[in-house]
Amino acid sequence: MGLRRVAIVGAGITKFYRYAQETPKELAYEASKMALDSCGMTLKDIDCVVLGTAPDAFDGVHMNGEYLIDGAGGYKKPYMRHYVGGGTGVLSPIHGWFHVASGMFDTCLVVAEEKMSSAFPHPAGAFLTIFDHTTEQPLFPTLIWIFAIEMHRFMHRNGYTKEQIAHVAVKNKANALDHPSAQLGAKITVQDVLNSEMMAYPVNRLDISPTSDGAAAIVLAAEHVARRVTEKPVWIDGIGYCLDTAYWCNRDLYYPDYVEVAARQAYQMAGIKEPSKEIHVAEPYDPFTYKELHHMEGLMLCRRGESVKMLLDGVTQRNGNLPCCPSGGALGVGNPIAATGLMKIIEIFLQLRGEAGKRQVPGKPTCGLAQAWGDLMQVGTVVVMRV
Amino acid sequence: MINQVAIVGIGTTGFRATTPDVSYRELTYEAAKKAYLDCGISPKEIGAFVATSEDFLEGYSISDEYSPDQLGAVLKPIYTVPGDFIQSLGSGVMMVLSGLYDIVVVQALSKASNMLTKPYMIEFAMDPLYARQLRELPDYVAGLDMARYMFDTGTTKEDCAQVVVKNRRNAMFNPYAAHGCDLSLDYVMSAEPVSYPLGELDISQHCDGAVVVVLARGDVAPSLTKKPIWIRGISWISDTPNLERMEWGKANYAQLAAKKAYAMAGIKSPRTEIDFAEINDEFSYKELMHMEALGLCNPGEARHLVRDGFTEIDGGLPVNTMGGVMGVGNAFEANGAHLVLSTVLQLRGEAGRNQLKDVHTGLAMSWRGIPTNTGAVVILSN
Amino acid sequence: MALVERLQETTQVGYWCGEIPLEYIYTYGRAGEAFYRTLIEKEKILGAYCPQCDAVFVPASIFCERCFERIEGNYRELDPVGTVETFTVLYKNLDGTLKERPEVIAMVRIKGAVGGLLHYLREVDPKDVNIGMEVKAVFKPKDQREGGLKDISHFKPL
Amino acid sequence: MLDHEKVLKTATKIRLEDIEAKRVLSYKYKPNLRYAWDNGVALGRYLTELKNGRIIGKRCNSCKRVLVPPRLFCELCWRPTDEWEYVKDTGTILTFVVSHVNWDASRVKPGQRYHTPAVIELDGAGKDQGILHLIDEIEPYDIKIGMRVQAVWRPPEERIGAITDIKYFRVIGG
Repeated sequence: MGLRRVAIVGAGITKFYRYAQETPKELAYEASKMALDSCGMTLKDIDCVVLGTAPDAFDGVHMNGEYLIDGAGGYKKPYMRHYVGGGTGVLSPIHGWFHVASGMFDTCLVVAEEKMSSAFPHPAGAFLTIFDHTTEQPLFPTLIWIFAIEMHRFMHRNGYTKEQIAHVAVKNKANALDHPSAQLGAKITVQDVLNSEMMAYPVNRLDISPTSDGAAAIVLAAEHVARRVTEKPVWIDGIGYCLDTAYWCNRDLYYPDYVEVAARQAYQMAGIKEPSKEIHVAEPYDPFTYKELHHMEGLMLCRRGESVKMLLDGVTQRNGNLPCCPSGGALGVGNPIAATGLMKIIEIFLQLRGEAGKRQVPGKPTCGLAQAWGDLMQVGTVVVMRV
Repeated sequence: MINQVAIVGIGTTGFRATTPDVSYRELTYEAAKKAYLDCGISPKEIGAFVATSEDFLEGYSISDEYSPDQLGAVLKPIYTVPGDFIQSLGSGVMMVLSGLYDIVVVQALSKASNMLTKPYMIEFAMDPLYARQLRELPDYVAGLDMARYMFDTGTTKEDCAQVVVKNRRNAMFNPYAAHGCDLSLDYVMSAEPVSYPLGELDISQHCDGAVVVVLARGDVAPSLTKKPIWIRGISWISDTPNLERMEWGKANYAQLAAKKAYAMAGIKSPRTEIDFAEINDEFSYKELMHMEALGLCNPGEARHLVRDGFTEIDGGLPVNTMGGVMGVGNAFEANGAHLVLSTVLQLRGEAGRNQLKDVHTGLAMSWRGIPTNTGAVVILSN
Repeated sequence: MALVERLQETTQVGYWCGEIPLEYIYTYGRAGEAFYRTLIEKEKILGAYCPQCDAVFVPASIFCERCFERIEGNYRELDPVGTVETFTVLYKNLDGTLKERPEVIAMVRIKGAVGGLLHYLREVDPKDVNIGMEVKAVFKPKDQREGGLKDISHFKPL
Repeated sequence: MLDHEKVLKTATKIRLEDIEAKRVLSYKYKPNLRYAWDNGVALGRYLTELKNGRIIGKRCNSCKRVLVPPRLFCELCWRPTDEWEYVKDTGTILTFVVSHVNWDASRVKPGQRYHTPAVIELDGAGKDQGILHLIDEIEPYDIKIGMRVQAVWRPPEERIGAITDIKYFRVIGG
């Protein structure tokens, strides 16, 4: 198609905490500065900035994108925010890709930030107002409800059990022990998950990612700049994103069409025909345990109804044939919504460069994928990267 | 940028102070339907969509959820830009330029009448560490800015009032405008003070409405419309978000954005090459400040131009010919949308009684309102 | 028309009321914490010096927004005096009601710094306020300070 | 390569108690965010009919669904919808939850019933065409996917034209 090639050339990330003292601006700065330093760039080298942050209700600032301008390096620059709920983190490099691929800019700083701990009585309260204000909010729904609703349908249609799904938490929290940003890395067992507090059947406490404060950032560059600033550019070869209808009760929730549609766009652009073979390492979005499996099926990394088998066979372990969430994922590293998606992009960036340290998957992967999901179970965002 | 991206279709519900008969979904649906009809396309032919919204204006968290249905964008590429419509338009332009899509749709909506606590919402945008803690009506930020602008340029309250008179009169013959009114200068001048020098009528009133724009790649555009409106330059810039450190009385965001947009459009002398401008006049003085920042006149000159009638429809540099934000109404993030709409109507020759003669290049410019220092500029040609 | 059906009578018009029921507790971050601790304990205004831009920025920040260099710790304690960069006379409250007495709000640029604070200007007739006027901060009594902008009661002419 | 030491320095871990004890300074703020959203044509009729004790949808003759809540356009076919049509107040549980938490993440108090929201496919609406509502009059953990349910309405004088005019759905079989 003759598209301009765009590479990720640098990355930065903060530590994730339940409560961080830093302001949203400071978190955004720490990640942005680290990303620039990592590729020897300064703000002068950056042509434009894009920012991803999910609802304003977390940071607690109306027009949060405006508030974050200075922290994200947007001072006197073309600066634009975008969002698609929980899918925002992986949308961020996509929006950045458009900036550079359009030819309007050669470099783009991509920043994602979320400080959830400012919101009271609990950050989860912000999710009440994601539902339709007239037909759903009067029932006082919570985010956990919709996850539990989707998980239950997913289990019901596929015949999966809670024990099987709990293995995702065991794997990801263990992986997170090796991630410097991680909030919840731990050695746990399936029994720990099943014995943890029941939140909303079928969801237990350890099926859920935590609320977190954190930020992440990457630097994108057009090919001629990328080759100059790094020996190991990681190319964005495929992007895909879409939203399903907001009438979420009018769909069968057992299968994420929205992920499949987004994945097909990305695969087509990247020329991928057999994703399960051509993708060497993946970071599907795992805010809840079942979500990793749900998304693997949507990403066509396995056939429908076979994700649990892959998990139990160890295929998605770091040393398996198709490692999933080697970072530790949202379940282990933490889940500052938009920053989580970008954390996953960064993990693939590091894996493909062979710089993931203790988390490095074997076999010199050359093609990886990150994906996020959001809103009322309706968003799919997918990025395929190669070295 | 020549013949690369064009506006091939535009649809609007028009703007009114309230719209109690339709939901926000129905409002956007109507604008989308008209936009698609305008260029004879169906949603199937659209490659991607950009919606525009801010959570607390809509009353939702992650309000992007509610963007696809009304646009025919279910399971299609769509995301939301929480910014001004002209920023979303920029996002759409980049999508087309990237080569990934031939046709991209950009939407913005206002249901300002549904927001019952607007001053509190604007206060909520201020830095919680500093200025927000005063707990005062946020209009004082415009009062501070206006006072400094007047101090620096010698502009008077009367000059600013003349902007209000002009724009609200222009809106009277814009069927899409909510706040057309024939006011006398004295009437505007004698309005109650809100935050001196800012008076009640120096502040635009709100409105509801939706605009949907269809963009197409240059080679596709002629097959979709007889009147493509070409995007020749587009830029958006954010200056410091810190009120404590901003340059008061200046619109640096507009100046920098215009500079980039002119460069893209190959415009060297904006005064002669721009035929007319539809620019943010959310507060009366902002029109004057923005004219100067955009290089349409010298600093301190705008007040003379408005007093001399130079910015009237029949003047040498018509500004806000369809009423601007003052006359059409303050639609928050959709302000850029109705300013672009007005520009497109003029360039297509569809501006009715307000039609300018022999115009080829227009400029639309938006500002994101208090407490921001963000603005966007787009230059359009027929 | 786009909509196949429309409301035909005023009595059919309806709306649904709701709110976003959240509260917030904002921490001040590393620089904000230092800024307000200095304000409470020393009655000084904390700025941060950026060597690259050769300027002291107020309020203090851990980074320079202009060049993005880290300036955390390069703090300067400045006297709480400055000049009126611009001012306004505010007649209305946040809830739209009229103030009993109009309130002057000024942008006070702190002496020797880029930036300053937005605050009340009192102990002066609004008619006598002018841009460029020198002012100083009046602090609340120490035992009433909570760590916020209103630990400064107001500014007054020097 | 991420430098572990550098990452650790990016953020400072605190606890809520640090804020409460004022070891860490903070600012408390309650925003005032109130709205009156216009119902418009489709939702307005839906609420009016709920007040009458009926559930109304709008049919799309292209995809053959009856859309509940009704809309003037079908979001999938992207065309104007066709006839108004009442659907039954009985249906089938597509999926459900037994929630031990409230909307603000506080826990349901001992002795109180867990929340049991469900997606209910209404009879007459079409396959997978559900609405969100609550199930009651059954032990939470006895609920099963596929159970048949019926709306329990508030008495006419208590109805206000809201989704809560249906108190909940009760199990009637399956």
